Amino acid sequence: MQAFATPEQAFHEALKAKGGVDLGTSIMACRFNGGVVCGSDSRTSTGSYVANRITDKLTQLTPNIYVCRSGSSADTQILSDYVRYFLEMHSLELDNRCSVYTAAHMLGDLAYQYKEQMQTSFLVAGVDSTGPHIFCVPLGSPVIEEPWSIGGSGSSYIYGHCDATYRENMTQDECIQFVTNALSLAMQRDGSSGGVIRLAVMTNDFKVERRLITDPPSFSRASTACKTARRRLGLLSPPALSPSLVFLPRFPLFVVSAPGRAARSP
Amino acid sequence: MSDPMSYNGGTVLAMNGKNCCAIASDLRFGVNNIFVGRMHRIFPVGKKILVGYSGLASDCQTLNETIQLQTNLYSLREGRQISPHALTNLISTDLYEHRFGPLFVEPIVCGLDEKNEPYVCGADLLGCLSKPTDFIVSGTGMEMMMGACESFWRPDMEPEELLEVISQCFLAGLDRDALSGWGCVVHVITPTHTRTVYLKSRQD
Amino acid sequence: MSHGLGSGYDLSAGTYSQDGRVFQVEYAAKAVENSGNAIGIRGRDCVVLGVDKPRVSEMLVRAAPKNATLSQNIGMTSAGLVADCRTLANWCREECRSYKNQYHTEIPVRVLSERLSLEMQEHTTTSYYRPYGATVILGGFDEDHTKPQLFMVEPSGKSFGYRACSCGMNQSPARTELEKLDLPNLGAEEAVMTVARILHQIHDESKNLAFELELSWACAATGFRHVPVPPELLARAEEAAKRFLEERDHA
Amino acid sequence: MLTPAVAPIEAKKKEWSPYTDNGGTTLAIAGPDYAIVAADTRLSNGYSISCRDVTKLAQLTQHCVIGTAGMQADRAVFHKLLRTRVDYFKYKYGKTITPTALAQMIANILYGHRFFPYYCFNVVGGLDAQGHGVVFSYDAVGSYQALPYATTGSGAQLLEPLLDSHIAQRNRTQKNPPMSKDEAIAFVKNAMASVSERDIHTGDFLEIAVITREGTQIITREADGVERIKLGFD
Amino acid sequence: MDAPITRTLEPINTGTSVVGITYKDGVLIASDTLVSYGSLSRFRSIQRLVSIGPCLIGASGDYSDFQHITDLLTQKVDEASFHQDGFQYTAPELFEYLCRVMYERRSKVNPYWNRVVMAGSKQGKPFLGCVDLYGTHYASPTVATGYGEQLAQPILRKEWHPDMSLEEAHALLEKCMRVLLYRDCYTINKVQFARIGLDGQTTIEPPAPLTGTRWEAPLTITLP
Amino acid sequence: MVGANGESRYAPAPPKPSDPDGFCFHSPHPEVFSGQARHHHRHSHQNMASLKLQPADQKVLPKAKKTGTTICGLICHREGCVVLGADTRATSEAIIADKNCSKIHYLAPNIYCCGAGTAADTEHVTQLISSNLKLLRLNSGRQSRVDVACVLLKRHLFPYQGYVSAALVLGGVDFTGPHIYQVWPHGSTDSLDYVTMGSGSMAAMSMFESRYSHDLTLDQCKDLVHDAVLAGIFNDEGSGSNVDITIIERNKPAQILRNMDTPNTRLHPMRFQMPLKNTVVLREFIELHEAAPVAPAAVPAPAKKAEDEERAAMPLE
Repeated sequence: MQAFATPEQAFHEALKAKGGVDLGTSIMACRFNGGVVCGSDSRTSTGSYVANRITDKLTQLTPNIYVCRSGSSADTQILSDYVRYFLEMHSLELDNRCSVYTAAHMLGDLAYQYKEQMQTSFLVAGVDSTGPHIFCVPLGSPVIEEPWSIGGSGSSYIYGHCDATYRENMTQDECIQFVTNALSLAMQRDGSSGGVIRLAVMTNDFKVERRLITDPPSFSRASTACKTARRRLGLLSPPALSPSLVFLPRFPLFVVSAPGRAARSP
Repeated sequence: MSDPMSYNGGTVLAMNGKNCCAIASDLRFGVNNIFVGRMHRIFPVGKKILVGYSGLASDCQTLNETIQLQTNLYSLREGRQISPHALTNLISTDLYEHRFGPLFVEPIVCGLDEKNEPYVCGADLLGCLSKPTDFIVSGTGMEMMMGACESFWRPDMEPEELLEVISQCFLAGLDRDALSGWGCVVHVITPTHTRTVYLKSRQD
Repeated sequence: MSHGLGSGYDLSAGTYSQDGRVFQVEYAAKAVENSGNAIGIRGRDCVVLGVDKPRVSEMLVRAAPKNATLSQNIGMTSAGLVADCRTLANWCREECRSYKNQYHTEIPVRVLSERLSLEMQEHTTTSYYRPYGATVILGGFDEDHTKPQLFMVEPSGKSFGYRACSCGMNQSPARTELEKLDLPNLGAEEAVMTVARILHQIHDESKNLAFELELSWACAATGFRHVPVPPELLARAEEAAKRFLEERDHA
Repeated sequence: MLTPAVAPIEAKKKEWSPYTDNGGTTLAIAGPDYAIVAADTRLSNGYSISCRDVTKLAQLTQHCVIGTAGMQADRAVFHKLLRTRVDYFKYKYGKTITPTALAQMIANILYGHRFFPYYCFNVVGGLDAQGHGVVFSYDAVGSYQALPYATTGSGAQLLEPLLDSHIAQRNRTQKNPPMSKDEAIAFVKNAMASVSERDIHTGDFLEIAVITREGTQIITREADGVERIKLGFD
Repeated sequence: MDAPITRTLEPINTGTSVVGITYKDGVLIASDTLVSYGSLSRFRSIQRLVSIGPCLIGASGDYSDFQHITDLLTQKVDEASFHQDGFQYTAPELFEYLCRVMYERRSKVNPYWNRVVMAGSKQGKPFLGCVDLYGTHYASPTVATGYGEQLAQPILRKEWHPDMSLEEAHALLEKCMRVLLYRDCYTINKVQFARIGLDGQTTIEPPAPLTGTRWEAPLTITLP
Repeated sequence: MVGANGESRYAPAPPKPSDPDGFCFHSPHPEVFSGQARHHHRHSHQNMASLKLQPADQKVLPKAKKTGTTICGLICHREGCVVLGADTRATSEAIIADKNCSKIHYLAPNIYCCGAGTAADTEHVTQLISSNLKLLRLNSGRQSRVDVACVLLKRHLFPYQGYVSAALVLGGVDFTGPHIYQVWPHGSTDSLDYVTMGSGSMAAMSMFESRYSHDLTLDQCKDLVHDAVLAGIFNDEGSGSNVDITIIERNKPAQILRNMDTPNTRLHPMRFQMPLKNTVVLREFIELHEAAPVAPAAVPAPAKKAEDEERAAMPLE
C-alpha cells in the first residue's frame, strides 16, 4: 500500500480507485491588507478521466462569502447548497450581511454531523464587518481560522512553498500573485489538479471580482538542461516568462555549521 | 482449541525443596476436549533426573526419544551420566533448531546435579530456558497451578513437605483445568532415592 | 371593555368581535395591567431592567426573581402573569441556545424580540391558545457590544425598540417619568438609580402593599453581560429613591 | 450520490470495539458470620498503568458489597445504576434490599443488556437473613451462582485453585474448621499478593471490604494505619 | 451502492499529548499548539487548552471532536449561570458530565476520539481528571495523554510531590514537554501552559518555544 | 529503517500468518535472502506437517515466552565505560512466566548485550554471536571489538526479515573506546550514547532524555540506568521485578550486578506449613539411587487396595 502524506491524498487515491466523482483538487485562500483572495484549479475527475476541465470550485455562499470545495463533488455541492440557503435566511433575519465565522461554522457543523457519510474539505473565505477572514474546514471537520490556507490533494506539494513565500499585509496584487503561483505549482505536480485557475477577490468594501487565468505560470526549471540542449539544436525558442511571474524564494538560506562536539574516533 | 499446545492437554509442575526436588504431571491424553486415554509425560534421563513434557503428545514423544538417544550417546561417549545442566542446554538447542516449525513441547527438567543440589529448569517451545529458585509449571494448567504454588511454596522444604505441597498445588490446579486430569503422578527426588506416588484425583 | 360589550365574542382568541377586536388579546393586556411594574432603560452604553415585585404575603421570605438572563448578553424583565413570564423566559432561552447552536454567534436582541413577537402573536390567532398574559422587556447587547438594545413585546405580539419603556399597573405614570430623562447621556449607575427611583415613585402607596425591587443591568462594567445589579448598589439605589420620596413629600 | 467507502479506514472502523479491558482481580469469601470482598486498585490500559488507585468495590447496602473487574467505564455506570436501584427499592418497599434479592436483581440487570453487555465481571458478598456470609459470582450477561467463594478478573484463573485448596479444602483428608474473620483477611492479603506476583494487570493496592452483622468496613490500610495495603507496583 | 459507511470514524485532525499535574495552589497543564493532519503538521498554532467555567480542559485526539466537546461543556456551564441562583458547576461535577458524554458516545459505537484532561479544584484541593474515548476515567495528581502516557508519566510519577510550587511544577512539565519534543514525531516546539488556581482563576500562557533543548551530536556517525 | 514499514519500533510484531490454508508460521527461507547464512545452524521445517492439525479458519499462534522488557544502556564518556541495565520479568501473555530471568547476555569479556523480544531468540542469537566472537578471538589473539559484534548480529538478523525477533542493546568497551549499539530485529543498527529497547523503552527513555549528559560520573550513570530500568518496571506492565546492571570498563573485568536492586519483594507471605499426610496416595514406588538401602518413608496404604481403587475409578479401561 502506498504511503500518503495526508488523509486527503489517501482518500483521493481510494476514491479514484472506486470511481467516485471527485474534486482531486488544489484550492487556496489568502488574506491581504484589504480583503481576501480565494482560488482553485478546475479539474474534476472520475478515476483517471477528467470529467470536467473547467469546473468552478468556488461557490458563492453570500455576496461577501465564497467557499472553495474539495473532496467528493456531490457531497460538497449539497452541503454548500444547504449552507447558501441557510445563510440567505439568516441574513434576511439579521437584515445584514452575515459573518464569515457564522458561515464557516454552519458548514463545519453540517460536515461534522455527516462526517461519516461524506467526504468534504472546504475553505470558507470572505469579508464581513470585521474584515477579511479565512476558515479551514478540512476532512473531519474542525473549524480553524487561518491567515492563509490550502486544501485538496494538490496542497500537499506546496506547503513548503507557501510557508516560505507568504507574508503578512500583502497588497491585493501581491496576494493574487501568491495564490496564482502556489496553485500553478500544485497543478503542475498533482495529477488530480489541473486546467485553469479560478480566482475570487473580495475586498473590504464588499466588492467581489472573479478572475480566470487560462495560462497558469510555468516553473519547470528542472528541465532547463534538456531545453538548453534542444535550443542549441534550434528546436525550441527561448522561454517567454513574464517577469512578474518568476518565482523567487523569500526564505533565508540556512548555513549549516558543524556542531561543537568532535566525532568519536571509530 | 486449535492451538497445538492445548490439543492434547496436560500439565507438568516441578518444585525445588531442600536437597530435593519434585515433579508432578497428570495422566490425561485427550484430543481437544475429548478424553482418549492415559499417557505418562515424565521420563527419566539416567538417575536422579526426570524430564516432564507438556504440549502436543506426538512432539513430546519425539522430543523424548531424541533426548534419550542423545543422552545415551553422551553416556557412551563420556562414560558418565549427563548433568541436568547440560541436559537443559541440549534440550534448548534441540528446540531452537526448529525455530520456524517448532516442536510444540514445553519440557521441564527436574533432578539433582553432581553435588546433589536440586535443579529445576523449564524451556518454552522455542527453547528459552527458565531456571527459577522456587517452582515452574508448563502446559494447559499453567495459570491454575501458578496461583496455588505462589501461596503454598516455601523455601527449604523437606521431602515430606515438598511432596505434600506439590501434590496439593497440583491437585488444586488439576481440578480447574479441563484439559488435564485423569490421575496424577508425583516424583520426589532425594539424594538417595526417587519416590514415585500416584495420587487420588478426580477422574474427569 | 365592560362585560356586556364583549358578549359572546370574547370567548376565544379565534373570534373577532363585530367591530374588529380580539377581546382575548385585550384581556391579556388587562392581565398585564393588573400586575407589578417593569421598566427598561437604554442609557449611554447600558441597559437597566427593573421590576417591582409586590409582596403578596407577609410570610414570603423572598420573592422569586423576575428578571431573567436569556443568553450571555441578553436579559429580560416582564409584567403580567408570573407563570406566563417564566414560560416566555424559558422559551427565549431555548431560542437563544438554538440560535447559538446554529450560527455560533449570540442572537441579536432585535432578532430575539422578533421571534418572541411571532410566538406571542401566534397565541392570538387560534382558539386553541390563550394569549400570553405578559409583556416582556428584552434588553442587552449584541455580540459586537457596540450599542445597547431595548425591545418590548406585548401580548398582541407588538414588538418595538425603545429608549425606555414600561409596563404593568402604573405604566403611564412611569412613561411620564421616563420621558423626562436625558436618556442618551445616562450612565449605568445613574440609570440604576433612576429606575429605582421611578419604580418607587409610581408605586401606588394607597394600597400600602410592600414590594421588592429587582434590578439587573448590562454595561461595560459587567463585561456587557446581563447580570443582577450588585446588592450593594441596589441598596444604595433604594435608599436614594426612598430619600427622594421623603424629600418630595416634605416639599 | 454518496461516494464509496475508503477501504483502509473502513477496515479500521470495523476493528474499533467499544470494549476495553482494564484488568484487575476481585475476590469474595463467604464465612460463617462474615463475608469478604476484595480487589486490587490498578487501572491498566494495554501495557501501561493509567492510575494506581481506582477502586473496584462499591458498597451497595449496609451488608452488601460488589466487586467488579473488567472495563472501568462500564463498571462506573453499572455501579451507579445499582446504587439507584437499591435506593429505588428502599423507596418502593420501605426496606433495604437483602443481598440475596440484590443478587437476583444484578443478574436481571446484566441479562437486560444481553446484546450489548456490560463488560463487567462481578462478585457480590453479603450477609443473609441468618447472618451467614453469602457470595455470588456472575458472568457478563447475568448467569450467576451462589458460592462459598468466588473470583473474577484477570487473575481469576490463578486464584480459583488456591481458593479450592485453601477454603474448600478439596483433595484433603483432614479438613480444618472454617477460617475466622482475621484468618480470612490475612489469607486474602496473601492470595492477592500471589496473584499480583504472576498477573501483570493486578497490583498496586488492595482494598478489602469486611461485612459483619455490625456493618461493612472497607479496609484500605494496614493495621498501623500509615501504609495502604500494598501489592506489587511493577 | 455500498452500505452506509463510516470512514472518518478514525481521527484525522489530531492533537498529541496533553500533560498535567497538580501543585500546591492549583493545577498546571501543558500541550503543544499543533493539530496534525495525518503526518502533515498542518495547523501549527491552535490553542488546545481551553478554559470553561470552573475548569480547564485539554485533549489529545481528534480536534473536531474536541471542538464539539468544548461547545457542549460551554453550553452546559452557560445555561447553569443564566439562572442566577448562585449555582455553579464545580470541576468534578463537570468532569462527571463529560465522562457520561464520552461513555454515551462509546455506547453508540461512535466515540469522541479524544482523551480529555480536565483541571479544576474540589473542596479547596486541586482536581485533575482524565477520560478517554471508552469513558474510562480517573482522577490523579499526574495525568498524561497520548505519547505522554509512555514518555511523561514515568517522569511525573517519579518527581511529582503534592507541595510543588508553581515554578517547580512549571519546570517539571517543561522537562516532560522537552522529552516529548525529542521523541514524539507529531509535536512541534511551540508549547502552551495553562493553570487554574484553587480559586478558579485561570491563566493561559501565550504559546512559546521550549528553551534548553539539546541537540549536540557527533559530526558523523559511522556504522560498522 | 525498522519504523518505516509501518511496524511499531517498540513492539516487534510476531510472525504474521501468510500461508492461506496452513499454519501461521511462515518460513522466511533465509538462504534466499542471503548467501551467507551458511555458517549458522540450520532451522528445520520437518515439523510443519503437524501444523495442519488445525482448521484453516482458526489459526492460533502458540505463545512463546516473551520478554516484555525494559532494557537500556548508556556510555559514560567521562570514564570511558558502558553501563547496561535490564529488568528481570519474562511474560507469557498476561502471565509472568519468570520473575527473575537474566536479560543481560555475555558476548565477550568486554561486551555484553541486553535482549528484548522473543526470549528464545535473544538467548540463542547472543549465544551464537558469543561463540563466533570467541572463535574470532582464538583466531586473531585479540580482544573482541564491539563493532564486530554489532556487524555479526545484524548480518545474522537481516536475512530473517524480523522473524527472529530479537531487539538488542549491545554495549562494550574495546581499544577504540566505549560503544552502545541498538540492534533492531530487522537488522538495522544505530550507534548512540544512550538507547533503550523493549515495551518499557519509552519509560526508560524519558529518564535518559531528561537526565543524560556527557559529564555524568560512573556512579551517576549507574544511578541513571537504575532509574531508567525502574521507570520501566513501575510504569510498564510488561516489565517488572528486579534491576540487573552490568558495567563494562576498559581493561577491567565487567561488573555484573545481578539483582542490584530488588524493589519488588514478595508481600504478605503465607506463614503456615502445609499439614503432612493430607493427600490420598493410591500407589507408591521407591527407586533407590545408591546401593545403600534406604528405608522407604512410611508406606501408607497397602498397594493392592490402592490399585483396586484406581482401577475402580477408571471406567474406560
